[in-house]
Amino acid sequence: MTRDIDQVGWTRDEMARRLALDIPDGSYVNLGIGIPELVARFVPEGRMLIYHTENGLLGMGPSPEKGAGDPELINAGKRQVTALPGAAFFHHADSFAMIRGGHIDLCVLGAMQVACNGDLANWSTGEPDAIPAVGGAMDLVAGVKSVYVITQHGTKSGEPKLVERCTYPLTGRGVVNRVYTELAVIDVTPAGFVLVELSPGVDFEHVRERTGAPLRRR
Amino acid sequence: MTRDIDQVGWTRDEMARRLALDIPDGSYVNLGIGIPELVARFVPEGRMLIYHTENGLLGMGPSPEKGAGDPELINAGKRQVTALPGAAFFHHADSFAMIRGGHIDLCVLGAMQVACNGDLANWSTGEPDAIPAVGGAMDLVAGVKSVYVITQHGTKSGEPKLVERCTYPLTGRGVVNRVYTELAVIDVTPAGFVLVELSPGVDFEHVRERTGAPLRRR
Amino acid sequence: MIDKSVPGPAAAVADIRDGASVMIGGFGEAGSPIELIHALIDQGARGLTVISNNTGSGEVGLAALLKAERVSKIICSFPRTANSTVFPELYRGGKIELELVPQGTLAERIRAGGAGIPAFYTPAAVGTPLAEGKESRLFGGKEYLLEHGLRADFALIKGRRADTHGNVVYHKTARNFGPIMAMAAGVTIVQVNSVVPAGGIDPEVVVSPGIFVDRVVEVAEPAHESELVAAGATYP
Amino acid sequence: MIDKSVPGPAAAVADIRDGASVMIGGFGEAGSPIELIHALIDQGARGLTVISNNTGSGEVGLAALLKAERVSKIICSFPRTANSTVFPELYRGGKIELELVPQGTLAERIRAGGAGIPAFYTPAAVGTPLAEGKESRLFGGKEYLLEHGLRADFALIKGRRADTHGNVVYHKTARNFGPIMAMAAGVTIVQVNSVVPAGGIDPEVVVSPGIFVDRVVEVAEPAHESELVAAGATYP
Repeated sequence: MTRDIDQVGWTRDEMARRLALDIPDGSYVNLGIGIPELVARFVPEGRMLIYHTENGLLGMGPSPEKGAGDPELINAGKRQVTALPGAAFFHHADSFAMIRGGHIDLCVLGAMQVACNGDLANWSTGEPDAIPAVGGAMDLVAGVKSVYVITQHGTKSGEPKLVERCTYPLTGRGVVNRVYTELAVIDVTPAGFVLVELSPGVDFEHVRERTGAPLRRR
Repeated sequence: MTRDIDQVGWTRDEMARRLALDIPDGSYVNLGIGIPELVARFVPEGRMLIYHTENGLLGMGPSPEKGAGDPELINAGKRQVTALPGAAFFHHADSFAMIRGGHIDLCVLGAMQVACNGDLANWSTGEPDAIPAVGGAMDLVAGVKSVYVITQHGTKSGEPKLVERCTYPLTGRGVVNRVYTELAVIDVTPAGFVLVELSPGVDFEHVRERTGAPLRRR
Repeated sequence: MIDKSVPGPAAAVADIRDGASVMIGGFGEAGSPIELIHALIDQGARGLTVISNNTGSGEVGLAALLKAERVSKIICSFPRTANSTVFPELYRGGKIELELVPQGTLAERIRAGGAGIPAFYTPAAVGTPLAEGKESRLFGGKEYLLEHGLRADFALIKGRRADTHGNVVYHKTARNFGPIMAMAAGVTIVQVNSVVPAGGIDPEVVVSPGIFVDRVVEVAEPAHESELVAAGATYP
Repeated sequence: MIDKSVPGPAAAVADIRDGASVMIGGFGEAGSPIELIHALIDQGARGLTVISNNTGSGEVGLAALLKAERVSKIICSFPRTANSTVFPELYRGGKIELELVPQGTLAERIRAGGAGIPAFYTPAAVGTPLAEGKESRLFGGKEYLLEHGLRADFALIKGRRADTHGNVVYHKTARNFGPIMAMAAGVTIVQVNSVVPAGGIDPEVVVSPGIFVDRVVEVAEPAHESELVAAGATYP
């Protein structure tokens, strides 16, 4: 991938790589659609993660070779995938029992907004004309042990996505544990946003200015 | 089986045969332990019933040949059974989903007391020294579409088992649909006990005298 | 003799009346019982309430049923699909009612409906717009919403193989909502690639025991929605 | 590499501490994980809360654990068995607390505990002594009781075969409480006749997906409780 001229900090791949570093070997992981899916490409050598897709598969593998796919072996984004040795198929109630029951160690999601109290908005702009569609996002954030968000630090128009209070409709209340952006890794704590790590060449002030709520150092 | 000298009405086998007559072809049936189990022997030619045992088998067959059994293929009475073609094994939550969800057409149970409002007592004498044990009886009577009781008309000491109000602890409230005794077949209706059929040689007065609540003719 | 097989999709859906509630299996195209849906379109029932995770794509299968304006209400977790124009048009035009339910809550409500559980508590959607008007309650200091079991008059499902007793096994991620919808409908209709005699499926691997299934229909080579959509197919 | 296999029953149960809650699979002898229970007796933990459908028979397995006075409370649907003298003596002697739960409610409470459902409503036991002290509520004019999800620190379960990822298949009616207890425990330990590499079990027939299982132990030829009891065996 080429780096934009005005790109500051990590690329999307680098964000995904940085996040992947933090996932322990043997974790059960659910990756949201989009940037979160990239994480699977960057799992460090020697670690094995088991991927859950809420439409009924544990042990999901990468996309099939061209032409080798099965239209009925898909992920939550409705793209064709594979099943690795040790996989299991199950129905939707069992799948969400895994989610709601706290059996999944980590889910990685995109975000429209993350508030400093852990509130997440990632399913609807709330516009009256929009077709509302929530899927499994509310179940994931309510049930999975850790919720990591991976997202650009700001919107395309430059508004911060890390905010004091979400203005979009919530996906869940107080659910986000950590945020990975192109600028930094930031924990959501009882004391609000706390910096974990800056991306190379980015300084604290730069991140603080682009964050819509107080950001502390550890 | 020999008939007792003072036996009046149907033998246990005849009671079971009479009950079996009333079960439509293709019904899903759960038979309680004891006399209810006899019913399976008397299903009329040309009908096929599918037996559910709450410990996780649908399509239960008769006891295995001597020595051919499997200690892990048992019924709710913990006796070895067989699985017929078309059988399915499942776990306890699924098994009781069948029961509670109204999927089983009929269960046949024994009784200590049946009240004219349909209350059933069949799990405990309520004696302080007794070991209380309820098993699946409360789930069965609460969930199965029809509940038939098969029992002697009175206790060994001559007390009626069909009563105005149960004095033993209840298994369920207003749950019994029909009672089969050695003397008669009796429906439990909003108007109380209603005679369906007398056993051969038994007259209405004989049954009425031995019934602890008003008994009506149809 | 128990034989739940019926001769074809048309016979299988013949008694679905106007105003019926119908659960339709599938997550995207995986598990979508296209042939049963097309038979339902042919059959003509109107004013249906449909319970399904999505709203279909293109103008075949579920999307075609919607386009034919047979559905007055849909209970759904994700009615937005890349290739779907049918639902958005109907929705914006006020021609269809939508009850949006989080996917896990939808699955659990269906399972509860089938298991005789009238209501349960779930943490999903607490604090969100989807909690509006719902009872909430604390357990162990955490907030949960009361959700109700969901049942339907009919379920249309796609399996891989069934026996004549109605035992069903599924295919990969096409399993999804099938087993729980089978539990929650008054009449459950399953299309499968093949129907085998009782005894043809190992009792250890049955996914939907026959007690949950009323009719099985053989559709030896079911269409794939994505292929139909790519070919620009429409139905009828 | 994920490998959930542990060398033997002793290693599998080594960290069960005094006062722990332990779900123990089985309905009668079918599915009773005798070797794991015996290892737990050897291990010595006391003051346990056990959740199990029965109380064992003779003086082996679960009955032996009770006889050794390691269990202070049992949550159970049917603590009376033909060949059981151990539980009645302890119970009448006030040496064990009993929480009696209807079998289907017990199963559903365990499943709810594993599925993140804190509470649900059930029709079972309405109007009976087991409803005393419980909240009730009408849905559709019918009365239901509020019941709570049940979890435990450990589950001891018997399966037929497992792979190193913890996927498990069961044997006939020995399946019973295994799959739901596996969901509801902090640490789930499964004894199986054989452990195979990942890929050794068809993903379509897995009953307990590995996510619910923490340790698998090979016990190639497990004892049958009825045979031990018939032979007059005791443990230890």
